[in-house]
Amino acid sequence: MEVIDKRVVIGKRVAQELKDGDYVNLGIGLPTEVANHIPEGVRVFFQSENGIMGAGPAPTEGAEDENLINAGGGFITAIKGASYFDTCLSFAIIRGGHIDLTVLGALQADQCGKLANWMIPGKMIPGMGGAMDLVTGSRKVIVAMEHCDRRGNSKILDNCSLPLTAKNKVNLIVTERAVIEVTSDGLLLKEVAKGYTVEDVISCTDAKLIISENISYF
Amino acid sequence: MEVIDKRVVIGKRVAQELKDGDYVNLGIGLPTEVANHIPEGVRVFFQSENGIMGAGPAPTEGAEDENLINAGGGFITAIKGASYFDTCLSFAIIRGGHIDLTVLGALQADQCGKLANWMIPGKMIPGMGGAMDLVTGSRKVIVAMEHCDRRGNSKILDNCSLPLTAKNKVNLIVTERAVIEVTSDGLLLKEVAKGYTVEDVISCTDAKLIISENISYF
Amino acid sequence: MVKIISAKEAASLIKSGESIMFGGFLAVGSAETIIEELKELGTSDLEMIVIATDYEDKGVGILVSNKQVSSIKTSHIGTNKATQNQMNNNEIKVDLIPQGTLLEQIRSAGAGLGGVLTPTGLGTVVAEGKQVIEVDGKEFLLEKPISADFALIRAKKADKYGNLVYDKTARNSNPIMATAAKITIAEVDEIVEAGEIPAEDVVTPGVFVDYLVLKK
Amino acid sequence: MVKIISAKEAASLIKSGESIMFGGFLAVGSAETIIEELKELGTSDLEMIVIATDYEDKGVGILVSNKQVSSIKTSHIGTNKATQNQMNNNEIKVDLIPQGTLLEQIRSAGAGLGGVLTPTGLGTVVAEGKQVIEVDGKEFLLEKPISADFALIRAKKADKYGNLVYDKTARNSNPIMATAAKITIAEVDEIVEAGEIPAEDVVTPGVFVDYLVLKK
Repeated sequence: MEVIDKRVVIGKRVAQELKDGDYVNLGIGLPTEVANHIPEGVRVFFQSENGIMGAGPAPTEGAEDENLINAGGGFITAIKGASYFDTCLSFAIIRGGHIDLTVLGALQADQCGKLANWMIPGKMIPGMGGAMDLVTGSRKVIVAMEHCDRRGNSKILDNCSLPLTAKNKVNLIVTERAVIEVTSDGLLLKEVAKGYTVEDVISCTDAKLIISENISYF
Repeated sequence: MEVIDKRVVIGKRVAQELKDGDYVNLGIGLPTEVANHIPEGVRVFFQSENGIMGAGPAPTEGAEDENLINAGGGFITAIKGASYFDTCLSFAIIRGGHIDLTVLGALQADQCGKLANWMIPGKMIPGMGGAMDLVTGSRKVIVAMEHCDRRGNSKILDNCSLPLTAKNKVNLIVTERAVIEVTSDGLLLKEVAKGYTVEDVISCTDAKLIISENISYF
Repeated sequence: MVKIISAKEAASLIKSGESIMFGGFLAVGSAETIIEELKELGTSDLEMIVIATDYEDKGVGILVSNKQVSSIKTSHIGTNKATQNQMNNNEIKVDLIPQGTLLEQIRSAGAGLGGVLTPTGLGTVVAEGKQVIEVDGKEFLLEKPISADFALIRAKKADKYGNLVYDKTARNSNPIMATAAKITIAEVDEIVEAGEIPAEDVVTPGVFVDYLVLKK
Repeated sequence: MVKIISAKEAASLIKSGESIMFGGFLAVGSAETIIEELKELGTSDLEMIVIATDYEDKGVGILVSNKQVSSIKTSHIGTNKATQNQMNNNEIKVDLIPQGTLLEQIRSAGAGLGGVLTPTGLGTVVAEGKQVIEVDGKEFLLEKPISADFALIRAKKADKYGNLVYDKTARNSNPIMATAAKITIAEVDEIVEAGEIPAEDVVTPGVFVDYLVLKK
């Protein structure tokens, strides 16, 4: 599957988790794809942590406003009924439990529901930005990522080996191959992407999986 | 001296402490008199801690705005260039050291520069309101009060007997009889009001006073 | 998403014994209409969090006078004799808290913090029973978050997404309290369409608001 | 009271070795003109406090690329290779701080607090060496205030009393940093008479601002 197709599969599936009226923060990169697949009849508000609630889609070429960007530095628009605020209030919203759903990318996620997404020691240290606050404060956290890294190694592990983003648990892991819920018993495989079998997912996943009795396909 | 005259004497003298550009908080009651005696050529900004910088004088009768009051509940106006903010930011301004001068009334002040102004146990407990933050955070604190209570007892004591407002020191005590600076050595009598002698002030003051070598009269 | 309800419906959401933050100061910026309905309903044993208990016949003082309140966290009761009398008669429990501290405690709850360190109150009765923490050689009091079941706030105008703007000093504690309760209800003078309040001017983003009530 | 000065004068106030908070995020809402003058002057050994180190040729990244910075407190350096390279070569000391924590630390300094307790960073490398404080059975990290000698902020418009309003997401860290430095300098697109910014609309009251610089 092409990277672009994977993004679409993941984005579409995560979008099914959106509820009408949700306040949502989409991380940088892959998670932004979610905004393109909002189910009909569902209205959600997108926050960008630099300081806007009600972020709209990217502007058409030539209509960019140099003072209107999202947390990834991309140009955005503002919906009718948007609001601007300082970044400190923006993180008060996040840490204070006022965001219904955060969707983040990750380098690794593990069977305890921990994730690592901000540095590879000795190699790449972009910094945590707002990720630690988002995972700590959001009511629900979804990790949206490719199932394996570029070398084909599973990104879903028994234990994250990279520095953690938070000790708080993510709730759901969505990849282009599977939907996995983090439960108190471990990782529960609930859904498998069309074109894959349960065995495919098990074989490309390092972490131990509990298999749901009612696997569905997406 | 009538109460009204005492207020004027105190208010006028405290006003001499104002510097051009100062951000000033005047407590409830007596200290508000200061605003009537701002020296010519001096422009100061009055904060009211409920949430305004740039409070102006009381409105003329009939011109009151029900949503524009000061911390004492009195109707005020707003100068051109005023700003409104929430009370939390207002106290961030106060506690953060951004107010140049606070003028408060007091029940007692003592030779250590402590003051008591918010309760008389078993008798009157209005609450501290914003006084504790104002004394703790302001760059300079002036106590403006009558020298003695209604029974003629000195309000300037060796040690406050009432519950303290803060452990921080006030800088200056201004009464209708004297101007007393709080120094590391104790209370320094610097000025005496016209109509009084140094001996008058000493005899009506319970606290030990150091007498300046250059007493002036106001 | 924010819902528009009546003042009576708003008051009915609150059960006896629950805690309420009341925006407003000296009856300016108070949710008057909802307070009247609460009086009407007679909801009792309320825990009140408010900057000052206003006047006996105005603002939150109405509920104190009507003996619907069992405990109060506030910074000032000097303008309301009913509060002072009930406190002296042990009918009501009053915690007096420095105003700046009270607001930071409320903000902490809304911002997901475990509390703040403040110098205010050190060396006074306020410090009694509290943890003193030294930071870089200076002492501070640890003050914990204060949240509530409900925040009843008052704004000038709301749009249909719950974005709020306030009028002059009627803003006061409202924007902070809006962040710190399980359910926030805003009484407003006017409700307009989304987009009619410029995004720059919004003081309280709608994410903090659950219900809107139009003032009578 | 606020003074109007040139960008060159503003930059000249800052000496080598001093600490500066820079408002702005990814070069949006940055005090560009003053940053250019700082580059021109070559002031060195600066301690930088900023949300992100922007780009190599834009925003505060200009000063990093020009090797004028010796230490940085920030949450993100991923968009600026110069920062990463200088960090790897030990030319520059970088403290990576979660963004929400960094902003609360700056707010604490501006608000006269001794710090805040946050759950963010618990159980991660961020917690190393920090005091963990339990409040009502939950653990939090104690995070101390961060202040600076200067805050260089950017606003859309100022009045002559220093009251500021911001444009869209160019607001970002500017209002918080404006409160937390010994001297705050605001670069603005426009300076108007007192009263021309409605009192309701002011985001940063002039009490926080020492100097105004008109953007080139």
